[in-house]
Amino acid sequence: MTHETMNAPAAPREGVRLHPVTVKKVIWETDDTFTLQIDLGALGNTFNFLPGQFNMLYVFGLGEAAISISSDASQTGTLAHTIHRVGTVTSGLAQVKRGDVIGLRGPFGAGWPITAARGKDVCIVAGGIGLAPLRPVMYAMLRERTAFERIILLYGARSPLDILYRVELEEWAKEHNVEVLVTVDRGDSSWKGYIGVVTTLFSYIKLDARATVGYVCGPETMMKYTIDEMGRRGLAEDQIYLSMERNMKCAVGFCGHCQYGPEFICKDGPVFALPRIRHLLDRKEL
Amino acid sequence: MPLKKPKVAVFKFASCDGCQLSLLDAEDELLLVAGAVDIANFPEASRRVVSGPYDIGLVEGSITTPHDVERVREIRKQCRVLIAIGACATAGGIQALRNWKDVKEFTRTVYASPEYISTLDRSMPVGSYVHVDFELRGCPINKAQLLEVLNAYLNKRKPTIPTNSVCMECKLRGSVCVMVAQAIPCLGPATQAGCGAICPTFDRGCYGCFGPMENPNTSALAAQFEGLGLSRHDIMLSFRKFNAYADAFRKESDAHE
Amino acid sequence: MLMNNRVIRVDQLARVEGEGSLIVKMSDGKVADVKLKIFEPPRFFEAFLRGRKFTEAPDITARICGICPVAYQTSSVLAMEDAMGLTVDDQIRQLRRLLYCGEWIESHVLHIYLLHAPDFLGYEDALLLAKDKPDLVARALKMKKIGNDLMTAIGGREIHPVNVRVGGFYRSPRKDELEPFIDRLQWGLDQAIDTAKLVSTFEFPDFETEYEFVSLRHPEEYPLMGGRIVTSSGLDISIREYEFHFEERHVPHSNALHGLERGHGRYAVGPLARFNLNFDRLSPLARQVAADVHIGPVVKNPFKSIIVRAIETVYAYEEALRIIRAYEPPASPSHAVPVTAGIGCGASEAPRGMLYHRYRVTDDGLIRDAKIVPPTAQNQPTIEEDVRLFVTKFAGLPREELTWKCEQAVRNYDPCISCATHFVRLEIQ
Amino acid sequence: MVIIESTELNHLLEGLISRGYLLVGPTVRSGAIVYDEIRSAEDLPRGVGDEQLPARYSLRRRDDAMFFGYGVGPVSWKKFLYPPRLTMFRATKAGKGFTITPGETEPRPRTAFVGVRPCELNGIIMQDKVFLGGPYVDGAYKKARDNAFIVAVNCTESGANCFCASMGTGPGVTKGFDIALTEVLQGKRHYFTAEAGTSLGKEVLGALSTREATDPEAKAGLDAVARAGTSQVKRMDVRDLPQLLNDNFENPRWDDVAKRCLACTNCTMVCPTCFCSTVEDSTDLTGTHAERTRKWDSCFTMDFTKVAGGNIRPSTRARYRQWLTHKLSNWMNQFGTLGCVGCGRCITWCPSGIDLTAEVDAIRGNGVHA
Ligand SMILES: Cc1cc2nc3c(=O)[nH]c(=O)nc-3n(C[C@H](O)[C@H](O)[C@H](O)COP(=O)(O)OP(=O)(O)OC[C@H]3O[C@@H](n4cnc5c(N)ncnc54)[C@H](O)[C@@H]3O)c2cc1C
Ligand code: SF4
Ligand code: SF4
Ligand code: SF4
Repeated sequence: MTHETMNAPAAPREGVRLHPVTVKKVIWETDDTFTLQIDLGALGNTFNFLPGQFNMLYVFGLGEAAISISSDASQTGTLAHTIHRVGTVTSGLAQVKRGDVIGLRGPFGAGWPITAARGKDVCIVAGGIGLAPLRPVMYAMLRERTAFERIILLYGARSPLDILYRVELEEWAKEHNVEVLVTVDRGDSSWKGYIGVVTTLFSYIKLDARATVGYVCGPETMMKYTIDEMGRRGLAEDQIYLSMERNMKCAVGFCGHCQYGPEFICKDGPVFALPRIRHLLDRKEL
Repeated sequence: MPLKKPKVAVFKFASCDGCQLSLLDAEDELLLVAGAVDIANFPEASRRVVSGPYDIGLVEGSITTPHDVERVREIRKQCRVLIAIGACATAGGIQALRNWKDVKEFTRTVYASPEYISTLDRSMPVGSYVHVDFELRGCPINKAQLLEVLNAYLNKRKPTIPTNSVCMECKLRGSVCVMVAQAIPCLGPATQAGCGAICPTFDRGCYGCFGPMENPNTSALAAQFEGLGLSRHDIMLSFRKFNAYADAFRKESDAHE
Repeated sequence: MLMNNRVIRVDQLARVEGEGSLIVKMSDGKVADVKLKIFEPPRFFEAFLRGRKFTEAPDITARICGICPVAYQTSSVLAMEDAMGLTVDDQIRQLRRLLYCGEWIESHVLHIYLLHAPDFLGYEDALLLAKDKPDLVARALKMKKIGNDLMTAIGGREIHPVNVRVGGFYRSPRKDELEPFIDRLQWGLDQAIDTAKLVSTFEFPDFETEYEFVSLRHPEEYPLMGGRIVTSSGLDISIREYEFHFEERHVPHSNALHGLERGHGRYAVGPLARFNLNFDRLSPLARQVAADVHIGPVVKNPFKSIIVRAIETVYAYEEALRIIRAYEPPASPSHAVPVTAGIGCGASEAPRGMLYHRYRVTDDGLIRDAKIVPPTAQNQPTIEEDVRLFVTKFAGLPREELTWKCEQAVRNYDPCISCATHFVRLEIQ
Repeated sequence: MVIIESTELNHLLEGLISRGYLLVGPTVRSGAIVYDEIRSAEDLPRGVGDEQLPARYSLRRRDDAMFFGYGVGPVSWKKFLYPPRLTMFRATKAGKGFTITPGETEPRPRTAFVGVRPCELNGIIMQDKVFLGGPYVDGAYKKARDNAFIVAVNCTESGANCFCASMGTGPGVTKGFDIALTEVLQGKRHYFTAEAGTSLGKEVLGALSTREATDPEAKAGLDAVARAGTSQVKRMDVRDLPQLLNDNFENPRWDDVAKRCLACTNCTMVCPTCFCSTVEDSTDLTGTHAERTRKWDSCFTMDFTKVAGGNIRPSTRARYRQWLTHKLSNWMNQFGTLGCVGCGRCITWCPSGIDLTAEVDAIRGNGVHA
């Protein structure tokens, strides 16, 4: 736990307490992905998080899932989660209606080291739902837009219909001078943009290798190719950060499920500086 | 829960009735179940038959006759969710032992009128003829697991039915390994949990009534059995029992033929 | 269809274990044909028992029937011990009886309340009955659970117990595992007495016939296992002589064999047979209850088997109490079994009647051949005859009622179709 | 250091009972020595010894009256500190929401662990690091730990599967106990040397009629413990172990062990340091009451590494590798020590007789199968 942005609580505390929180709003982003806006209620006064941190969300009787916080960390009393429906718990969350109560534990893990990017260019690469944990990074940077040089966002979705946060992406590009490039695996008749995996977008941008910080989140293979690409373009490994994912039960380093070699994704990550896990990335079945 | 109670039906093929009896044996929960669902077709318990379609169909027994093949296909059409219960429905059951014999031959020798006996060569699991949504193991099934599966489908979640070894359950309940401490051959390390590791707590080895666990290493276990003095024939017999036709057990028994 | 040329059909008999149907054909107002069709597919147990180890018989034959696995386990271990010339000591024998009492309690209470009583009370099943009489069904479930829990305590689980072996048990229960049953059994006993009173108030069709009853008989005990085989016509033979006097025939309409007594024809096994042939072996309390509900010592109305079952349930609770109170764990849970070649026979009283096993074992301990005669196969001709006589007598009843009553006449025997279709015997010399 | 005569051992236990402790200690059940509730020294397996080999365990009668003349059995103390199953919370639907009540409402009894071996004590200390040493603490563990009184017993004999000497975790205790005993039996002389490790331990000892040990008495105990260490036949070469395993991620030995490994989870269940768990959520049939149960889990199960897209470690090869590498390499990064205390349980209770020391040797290239 050497991470500068690690939000380790000052005193040891129990990580298991579950808080009932109310869903204020459900926004369907795509066919199978939705954002829950949550009213933290009484918890709101004490709840602070860093971009990149996650919560465990509990659906009554169904279980818990680790979900990154996708809202602006400067807002208090409320937060948002963007969730891809894949299995039991996420399907349960998809049934939730406005006014319903779910359980929440958190926040957990290490966030993105945003201070590391001050005064530099930032290249964010996201695949699919991987954009969700990076959205708070965007909010944080845009709040102090001038503290950063170029902000580049490379984003890959499965199809045009799977693109998350469409309105915001356009707004970031138009109003905040963010270089947003979006590609899809499969286009459709209305799609005029890029087609192909997200790494193909690198050929459309120029990176200043010495002054760029990279934040990467997406499926493991996509991340591997992305850091290779970043490496080829000369980015220093210690300037690249990625967010990892594993099966997770407790989120506080007790259950053992999320071990990634020597790391616990829940407490040492999910965001890691590349050098720390570089040697692990190529290991199969680790 | 939906306003209209989900309709549950129970169907039987070649079997001992024990698995469906588990429902009647759930004395503490039976009336609760009856309150939560509409038991629309359960001949063992009721002469009332509500016609399909059904929300959940529980199928017990293996498929052994051409008529049963037709019947199970029809049942599949009638059931939104089809759950195979027990070793017969999930692996062909003990009667799958005939799969190694020539059934036609011995029906002919025994019956004066063999045409009255209509039977297939093999006793097969339900899943080999129709799509099955969930397979609940055991000879017999564990009634707590049956309730869990029903409960899970009623509450639209995945059933919590571990697929790991009996050993894990054995250790969770604090029993002492009979193979290590008493040199009793035990199929536990290759058998799926679910029974509560009953046999080891009664000082006997597991005989595999819940069928093979997730990727079982039967050959390593057979090697241990050999070390405990079992003959090839004994090893063959131990894998060829209530889940004889389950893939992993079938292969291991054949390897010791 | 003309009234006097009708067909009564019950395509799927409900509240019996297994799958069967009943067809009654009438012509000219007379019953022309009755067929209890058992279409449950055959499972060939006797065939695949050949070549298995003798030690496997209790586990394998238990799978013939999930309702009475203890009966199969008991008859098979008795037969194997007979073949090997082994007699188990009394403590083990008592423990076997105790396990068997668990099965009787479970099975009888199941049949009385969940399968049979709804007929008398006009309900299609016990769950509907529970809507009107929740306390009654709740009580039944609680009574039944005692039997199941007893089987679980001794056998590991209620269906296909794992603890029975040739020679005894794998592990004998500790005293503290059985003692908690004392209070529950006491409660159950009171409820069973009450049950006998309750069911004796049901309305019974005026229907009596003559039967050849067959059951085990033991010098001192009400029969559960072992002893001799006796009949109401005076036959008194050892179990080993069973096959000289009884045979099975294959009839085209059924996948179950029909049991017949040589030179006599159909016969009946089950609660009525046991009761009528062993009334004097019942406990004083059970006999008193019988007197109180005005039944016995001989019952010939098959519909009254429900009362007899209740009295046997009284006996089973009482017997279980007696055994637990006197229980001392045996020095060793089982006897070493000397493996010898031989033929052995064993019989016990399943809840539905006598269950006979015979095995031939080779000197390497493998089963050479097996014969299993379950109660339902033995009762099948009698069930058909009951239905024939009943329909003849009550032909005037409205169709729906007659059909229901015919079903009920079948259910009097609590037939277990799964048991009956275990067969296909290979007689290879 | 004081002397407790063997005939007085029960006074120590009575003292603990009178202070309100529930006693848990070794006792014979189902052909093994297990830790279970005991009432007096009578329940200890006096005069019983054990033999352990890979996949073999048996009890034997000793020809003496030693109280602690055996090694560790299949059950470790983690069962009492970190129970196999634990209800974490219950939830009840209320309107659109639900209320949560904690799972454990009964206060835990104060428990005295009698007969904790040095390797096991180290196992407890390792689990302390997992459950108490980080930014988060496990509440249930902490409660149980705070309520535990530890009577450690030094080993004066080593079993064939013991290798604590290699791991630096035995055969004598150095820390973490309330009271530590060494059993000495020389001819007719049978006594325990006793040492307090905490003030509470001192108090408990002080209440007994003891006397200071003479030098020869104390030395006899120390010698016996030392002999247990030097006589140990099983060894683990721990030189650069973390690095070795880290470097051998693709060693062919993993394929070899995968042929023998049953993925049965026994090794992880019996290991005193393994700490993985899973949770099971359930509702009752009406859907209004929910429960969450925590249960021991193992890196050998498939569910352990299931993710939405597939399985991270589908092969037994990878799962065995995860286990061994976690114990003997990654643990060091995570908790600053190796994760194995050399108790040998995983060797004895592996139905396949897989011996981690042999696997390590093979990977080092000097093993028999290398
Ligand atoms: C740090 C972190 C942050 C995440 N952030 C998001 C997010 O913002 N949005 C989002 O949609 N998803 C996110 N995920 C993935 C999400 O946790 C899984 O998709 C989810 O747990 C699947 O649960 P399920 O019950 O719906 O799926 P099921 O397939 O039914 O789950 C099966 C089992 O596998 C486990 N499981 C499956 N996949 C995962 C997984 N990836 N991680 C942990 N356990 C898993 C579940 O716990 C469950 O026991 C994140 C995962 C991690 C580890
Ligand atoms: S231990 Fe094995 S044989 Fe025994 S009940 Fe369980 S699964 Fe069946
Ligand atoms: S890994 Fe094996 S030897 Fe080491 S502590 Fe665990 S069980 Fe004991
Ligand atoms: S190493 Fe041994 S105990 Fe562990 S999972 Fe493999 S076979 Fe089982």
